[in-house]
Amino acid sequence: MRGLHRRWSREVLWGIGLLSLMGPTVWAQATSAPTVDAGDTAWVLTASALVMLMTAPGLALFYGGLVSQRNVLSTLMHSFFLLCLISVQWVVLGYSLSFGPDLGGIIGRLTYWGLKGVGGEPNAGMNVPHLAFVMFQGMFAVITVALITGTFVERIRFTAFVLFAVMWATLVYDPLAHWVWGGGWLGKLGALDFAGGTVVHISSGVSALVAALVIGRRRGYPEKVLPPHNLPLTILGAALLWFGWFGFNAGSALAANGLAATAFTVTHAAAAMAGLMWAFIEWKHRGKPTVLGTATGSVAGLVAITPASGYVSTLSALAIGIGAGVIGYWGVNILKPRLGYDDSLDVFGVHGLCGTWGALATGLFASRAVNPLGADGALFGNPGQLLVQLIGVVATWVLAAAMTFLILKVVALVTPLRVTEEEEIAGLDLVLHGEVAYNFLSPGMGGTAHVPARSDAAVAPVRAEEPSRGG
Amino acid sequence: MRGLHRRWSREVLWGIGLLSLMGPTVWAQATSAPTVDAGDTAWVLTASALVMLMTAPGLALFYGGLVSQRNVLSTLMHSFFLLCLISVQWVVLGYSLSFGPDLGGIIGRLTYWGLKGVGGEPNAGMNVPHLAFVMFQGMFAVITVALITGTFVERIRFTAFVLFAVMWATLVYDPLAHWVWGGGWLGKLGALDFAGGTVVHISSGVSALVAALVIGRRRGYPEKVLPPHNLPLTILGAALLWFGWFGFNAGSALAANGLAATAFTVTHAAAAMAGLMWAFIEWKHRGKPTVLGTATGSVAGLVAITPASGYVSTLSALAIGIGAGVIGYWGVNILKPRLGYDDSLDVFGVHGLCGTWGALATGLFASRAVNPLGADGALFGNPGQLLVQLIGVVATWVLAAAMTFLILKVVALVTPLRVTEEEEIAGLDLVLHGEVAYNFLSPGMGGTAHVPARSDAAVAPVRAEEPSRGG
Amino acid sequence: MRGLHRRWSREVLWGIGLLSLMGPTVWAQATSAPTVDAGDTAWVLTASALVMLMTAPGLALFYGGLVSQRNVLSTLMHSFFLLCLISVQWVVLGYSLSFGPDLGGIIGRLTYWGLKGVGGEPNAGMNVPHLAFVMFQGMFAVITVALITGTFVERIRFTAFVLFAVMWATLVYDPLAHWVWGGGWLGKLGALDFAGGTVVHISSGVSALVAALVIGRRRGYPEKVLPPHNLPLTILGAALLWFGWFGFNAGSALAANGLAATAFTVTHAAAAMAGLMWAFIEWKHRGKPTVLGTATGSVAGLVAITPASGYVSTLSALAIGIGAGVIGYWGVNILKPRLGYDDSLDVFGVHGLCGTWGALATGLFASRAVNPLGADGALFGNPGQLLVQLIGVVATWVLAAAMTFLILKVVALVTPLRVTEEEEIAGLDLVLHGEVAYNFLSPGMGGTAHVPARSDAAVAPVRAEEPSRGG
Amino acid sequence: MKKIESIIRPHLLDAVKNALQEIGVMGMTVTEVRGFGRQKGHTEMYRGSEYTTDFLPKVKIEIVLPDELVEAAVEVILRTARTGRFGDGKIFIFPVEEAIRIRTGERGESAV
Amino acid sequence: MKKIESIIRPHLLDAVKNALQEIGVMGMTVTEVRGFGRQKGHTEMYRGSEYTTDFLPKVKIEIVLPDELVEAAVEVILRTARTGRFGDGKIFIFPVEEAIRIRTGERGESAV
Amino acid sequence: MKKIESIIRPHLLDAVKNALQEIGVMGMTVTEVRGFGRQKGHTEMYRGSEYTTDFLPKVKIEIVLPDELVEAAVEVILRTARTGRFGDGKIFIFPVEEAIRIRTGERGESAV
Ligand SMILES: Nc1ncnc2c1ncn2[C@@H]1O[C@H](COP(=O)(O)OP(=O)(O)O)[C@@H](O)[C@H]1O
Ligand SMILES: Nc1ncnc2c1ncn2[C@@H]1O[C@H](COP(=O)(O)OP(=O)(O)O)[C@@H](O)[C@H]1O
Ligand SMILES: Nc1ncnc2c1ncn2[C@@H]1O[C@H](COP(=O)(O)OP(=O)(O)O)[C@@H](O)[C@H]1O
Repeated sequence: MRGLHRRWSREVLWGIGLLSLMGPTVWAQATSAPTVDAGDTAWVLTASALVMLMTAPGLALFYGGLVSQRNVLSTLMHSFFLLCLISVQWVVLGYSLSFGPDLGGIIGRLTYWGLKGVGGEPNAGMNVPHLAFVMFQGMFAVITVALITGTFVERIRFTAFVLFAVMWATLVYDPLAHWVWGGGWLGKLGALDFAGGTVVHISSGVSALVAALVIGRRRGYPEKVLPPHNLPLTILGAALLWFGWFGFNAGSALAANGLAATAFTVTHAAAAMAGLMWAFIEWKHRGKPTVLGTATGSVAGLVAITPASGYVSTLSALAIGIGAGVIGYWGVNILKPRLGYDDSLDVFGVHGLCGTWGALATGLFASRAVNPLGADGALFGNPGQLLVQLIGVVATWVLAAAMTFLILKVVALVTPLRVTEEEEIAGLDLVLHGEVAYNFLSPGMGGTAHVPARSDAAVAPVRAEEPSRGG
Repeated sequence: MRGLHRRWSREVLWGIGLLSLMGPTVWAQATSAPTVDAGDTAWVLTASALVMLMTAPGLALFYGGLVSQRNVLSTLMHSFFLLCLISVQWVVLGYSLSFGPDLGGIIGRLTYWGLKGVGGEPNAGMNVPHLAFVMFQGMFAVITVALITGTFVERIRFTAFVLFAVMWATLVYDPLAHWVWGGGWLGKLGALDFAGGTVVHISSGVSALVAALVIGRRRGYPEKVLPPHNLPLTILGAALLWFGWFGFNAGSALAANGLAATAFTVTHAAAAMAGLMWAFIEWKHRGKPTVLGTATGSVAGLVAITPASGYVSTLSALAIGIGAGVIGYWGVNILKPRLGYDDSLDVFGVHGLCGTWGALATGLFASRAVNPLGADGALFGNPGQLLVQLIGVVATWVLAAAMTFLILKVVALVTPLRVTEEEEIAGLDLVLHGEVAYNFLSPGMGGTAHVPARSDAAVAPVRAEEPSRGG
Repeated sequence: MRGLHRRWSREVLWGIGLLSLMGPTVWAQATSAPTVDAGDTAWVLTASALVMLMTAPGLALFYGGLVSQRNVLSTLMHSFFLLCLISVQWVVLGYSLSFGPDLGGIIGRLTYWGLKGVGGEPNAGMNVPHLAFVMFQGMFAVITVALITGTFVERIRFTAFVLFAVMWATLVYDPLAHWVWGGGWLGKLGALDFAGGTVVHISSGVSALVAALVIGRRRGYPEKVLPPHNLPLTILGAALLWFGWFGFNAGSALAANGLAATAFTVTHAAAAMAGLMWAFIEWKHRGKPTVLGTATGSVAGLVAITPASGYVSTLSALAIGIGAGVIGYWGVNILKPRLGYDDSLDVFGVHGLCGTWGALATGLFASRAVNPLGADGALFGNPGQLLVQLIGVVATWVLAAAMTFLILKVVALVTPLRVTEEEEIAGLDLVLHGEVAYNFLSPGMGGTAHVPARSDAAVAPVRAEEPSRGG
Repeated sequence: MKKIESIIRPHLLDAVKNALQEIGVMGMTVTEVRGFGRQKGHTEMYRGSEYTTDFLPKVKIEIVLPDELVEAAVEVILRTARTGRFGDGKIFIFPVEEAIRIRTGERGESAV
Repeated sequence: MKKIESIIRPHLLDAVKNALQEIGVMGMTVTEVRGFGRQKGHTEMYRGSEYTTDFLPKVKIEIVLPDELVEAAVEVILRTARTGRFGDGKIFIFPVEEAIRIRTGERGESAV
Repeated sequence: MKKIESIIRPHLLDAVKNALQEIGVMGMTVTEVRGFGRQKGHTEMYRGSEYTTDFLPKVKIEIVLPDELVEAAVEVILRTARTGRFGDGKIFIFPVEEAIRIRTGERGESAV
């Protein structure tokens, strides 16, 4: 396995480089036979938990607050169920496909299926246990699939969603992670993606666009869709995303060192700047700064800084944040209405476009002065890096778009993708899950409980609100 | 104190064992005179904060969303107030009872009352400050008591609750923690409980069952109880529980090492698998997978893996998760309705039964290949371990059931356990706390504020909604 | 820069002192040329993320739940927008003003503007990267400004708020942080403020009082203001504040060591004790313990222990918590109604008064037995420390009060501070941000969406609910 | 045809509905309302403030029904909604000029 | 003057309102209600419990209008609120004795 | 007996209620409603979308009272609920056939 984790070993080398400047007292982290360092492990475990938090409750609430009241549970279910589903896929299969021994630069071998032989020993080239690396990476797989769900909320059938998710994780995420981070061809090419601009954000954002086109608009879109039902939930979700993103980006140093602190700082700066930017554009353009706009802007900034977070300075991060605010606002407020697709929660505008901006911006702003083992970008005298970044972007767009299209077509052969119009009116919570999110009514108006006796356990399928009984 | 913390010293030894395989460069963690290691300390402090988060807001919201609107604050109050109450009990008394110098294998001496003489120096046999250990353990005490409250929400009087909580913490939790982890007889017997399957989950779950029987059903149960009033809060709570559980289980390694990474991984795998399992059973059995079911399933998985989390492989964790999904579903959906007790939020079904399953499963799936200082389970050639686990389970059931019964009977002598039927209709929030959770009404319908002048500070007790004035 | 960070270097020395007691095996942390320690860095990064979480979602929700439904978004916006705004101010300017090379004991030089030359290398006298220190401190700046907003919710105009925030951060927070922690005169005087009793809590609390007086009461206060609209959000926020406060106080050790564990413990103990205390006072004084009271009490305890958290024992922390419960309760329930100012969410009562209590209590309870490099307080034979603390308190009160008054007067010259009475009735969410927090209505009653075509992008300013059209 | 509007205690709605159903009332419309009357309101406490509200949660039932069912329905409500304490609520009876079922366009008594 | 009260399906409110506006109805008042009738309720599942509710979300429209507009309004509602399935709702017509506009004090038909 | 239904601005409810109480109105029932009329609605913005709503929050007061109190009550409402701007609302008066107090079974004017 040695030599596969090109990106990670870079950072280790960087550590050694720095350490050698500091004299011999700090040799502990730089031994060639890697050992588990408690500090690095503490940080990577913490970061893994933080990235888990991003999916649920972070993203779940960010999305859940934006849909209408009758679909909030089905939206939360997307994220929560994926946390279960993709985590199992990951430990059984996904990790090995992504980070198993390389097979032609394309995919990993199944050596590690079921995490066989993966334990507490240090991972190759790192000072953290192999399993800590597995978990950290697994949380990325989970959230990437979850991000896509924002595009098809309020209409997708649950069966179709489950099939899509498993196939997408296996056929898009795992290969892509291998290409960039697992020893595959993109990483070998020198494409910089510190924490997942291509692997996570472009892939999910572009797939979301394709899914929006294949699955189609919500009934009544755009004139008759309902406004967000609970913005405080959305703001809570956005803040948790920001919080978790420190794990996402600074955790990607895979060590608790200066690089992690750099990534932490530029992440925070870009998020803050992009949030401000979005709010100010709204203020000028439409008369008022909105809370949702500010939160959306900060997420756009977090997306854009992700690939760059280990390679750029704070001032560059501010510039990247400004770009993210402008590009995200344009994508969500101008481009989407003009083209008319119903990417319901703006996955493409925020993750696809700003992820692309971030990947290219890495080719502009990267600097060896920040990270000696990264590369210089175009603004620091190395325009070639921008080209490499462009190749990475294009490859990701193509893979994500083509495979998402294919997967959805295959799923559609097995099961319908959408609920019926009547079900859409009744709401997915009741129709698909038999649950209602809020019961704020007076007692007596909210239904009568009965606990099913044993015999009627195999109960008739629940009726939706709208359909009447026959006859 | 040396030698008392049997379980902890095992892990330290394990560290030494592994380290010796890795050559002399990693001696730092293995010195016999323990020192504070910054990495381990960072992890244990983080884990302590995570476990705190499990109680409030985690469990508070998980429970709070499930009750009816008029009781949500009283339910939140249970968790939040316990965070205050048991924390004070812990630093004053509880820690010493649990982890003070052993008295006959039964209880700790009061040497450490008020944390006298407990400071920043390393705890015996560990690389973390004594106070870090105190805090980590204290958060366990808090959440264990808080777990029980799910059984008697919507009807218990606050005074009774407070008395019960203090007595239970002192007479059940502290001794039990001592038996298993503090140098008591169960630990000496070789019972494996990595992070609290017996101490936390069986004890709270069994106590909840007894409390449900002693306190009795809610008025109108099961036909007329109200449905959950706010499921998004519950899902948020469940996700925070999962997040915090990384601290609970992986923190129980008390170090940031390979063992912590193992515990982290199996925790995540079991939770994910059990959530999936519960959803699929529902899907088959009742026609739809629910969000609440998926969340409940993942909590069941977290419970079951808790005692095993330092001793089993990832594949075993998946098996434990499957078992937790099946057993939890059966307990909540089949057993409870059949027996008819009103364990309102399923503390027994989720924590009691799945905790028992986890404790026994540890005796099946434990493997020295995972943790050389644990033990092999029945499936790895050592059926005796299963017997030891069974003894631990039985002892915990007996202690928890008998003491809970006794404590409640004693409390009932002093003060009524339940509110009146009229108060139950009006809701505990208003009756016990004089507060209303939500004010979504138009201005003017929500009451008129007046700030009490000094003289009427000793205001007449607040009237409940339902009771009319006399005459 | 060496020598400026008086407080931090103290802790480092303390580490050395302790370590020397423990023999030569632990020399790694004690080298005089500081190096980045992974464990310390893991903890400081984690702590930085935790403090970020305190502002949003923590404080945002704590405050947001307490206002009326029509103002919840504007209240969330205060915190979320400040997270963006002050973070940018901090990296561009604020850090350098606070911690740049000292200029006469008053302010830092602009050496570090835009974080030029600040990177992953260890910060002077510490084992963590300079940027980690920058981020940790930056989160303090953010939350301090955010705390103030509780005083003027439901009536302040957004433009005035933005101007006030930038000026206050620059003219109050940054100098004060410099005085106490950045090498300024107060730190040199020997004033103890471990984690921000003066810098954060007194400064925000006193400024809130002044702002309440300058901006004036809400329309109808006190008789006609609306009750809190969503207490579960507030409890969630309070719990997140508590959680994040572990980062705030224990992170202020800037290392993962015994001192951090001490700070963690006393923080927890004081919060728990103060929450209990507040609840019991309510119970006696008004007949019922409230959830909001318990939560408010625990925040009061967290405030009070903040300056003392690195210097006192657990028993002292309990005493400080008792004091915080009493003083906070008195400030909020007795003093405020009597004086009649509308500090809407009790920033002065909770942060101003309890912060003052904490700063003075540090002068009482501090003990070298706890932290050999702190000081002894009056109760440990050194009454002089109380005097020094008093000087710190008075200086902070004067700076905060005078500058807040001035800043508000200047802002008022540029733009009105308050919305009109009609806008106050309609609610700030709709009037200032064009958003509505909750849409729980039936479909059809919640409005019709239309996506603005390009030409009407420059839409007419949104009308408020109440005003009718002309004619 | 008449319309009965009855204000009752929320937790008795279920019992009232079931009893009405038994005497042949086939439909009704229910609204959450707040009532002000002889029944005393309650007091809430939030930090230093006390809020007293005179508006208490009630449920309003509206039933349009043939004249001959009116007295029976009134009886049923009086029986099932009564606790004997202040705040039990009211029954009001109004004239109805026409009733139409939207689904079929039927008019008059057959529409309800 | 008459008052029309109509119970309809919530998602059709917008269509009904627009159509009414076209025939000159200038104002109305809308309330969220729960309806019980021939339309079957639904079942919810929470862990081991099932909840069946007979009260379904409906919207009640109230319009006070001059006698001569009544039939036209009824027509419009019948047309726009009908799906043909159980649960489409009702139209009830009531006599009105007086209508007053608060802003101006105007009385009678000019007030609505 | 008559029933007064009045649609008013929510924030004036308290003032109206207090004034009514002074002239001897002993009870009333209040409902949250949405009103459509001459008063213009507002616009909300969520990312790229704008939502305009014509339904504005109002409060409906229902009072059943003896004939002789009607004019006084109307006067009070006109006085306390008026701002002079569009959207102040309406007062409608309806005939009542019977009123019954559930607690006692009393009928007629003594029941209200
Ligand atoms: N005059 C009235 N007009 C309309 N509703 C009324 C009137 N009086 C009472 N109500 C309604 O009836 C409810 C109960 O009345 P209340 O006077 O409290 O007790 P009781 O039913 O015992 O007379 C009130 O909460 C209110 O909703
Ligand atoms: N007698 C009645 N009085 C008042 N409202 C009624 C009555 N009958 C039905 N409704 C209202 O009309 C709605 C629709 O009635 P329902 O019987 O379900 O179907 P349909 O409209 O097809 O007859 C009910 O949900 C209820 O709100
Ligand atoms: N014809 C009507 N029938 C029932 N309610 C009406 C009618 N016209 C107006 N309303 C109610 O009165 C409220 C105020 O009416 P509006 O026309 O906006 O202003 P104004 O009261 O100044 O005439 C509306 O929001 C609506 O609730």
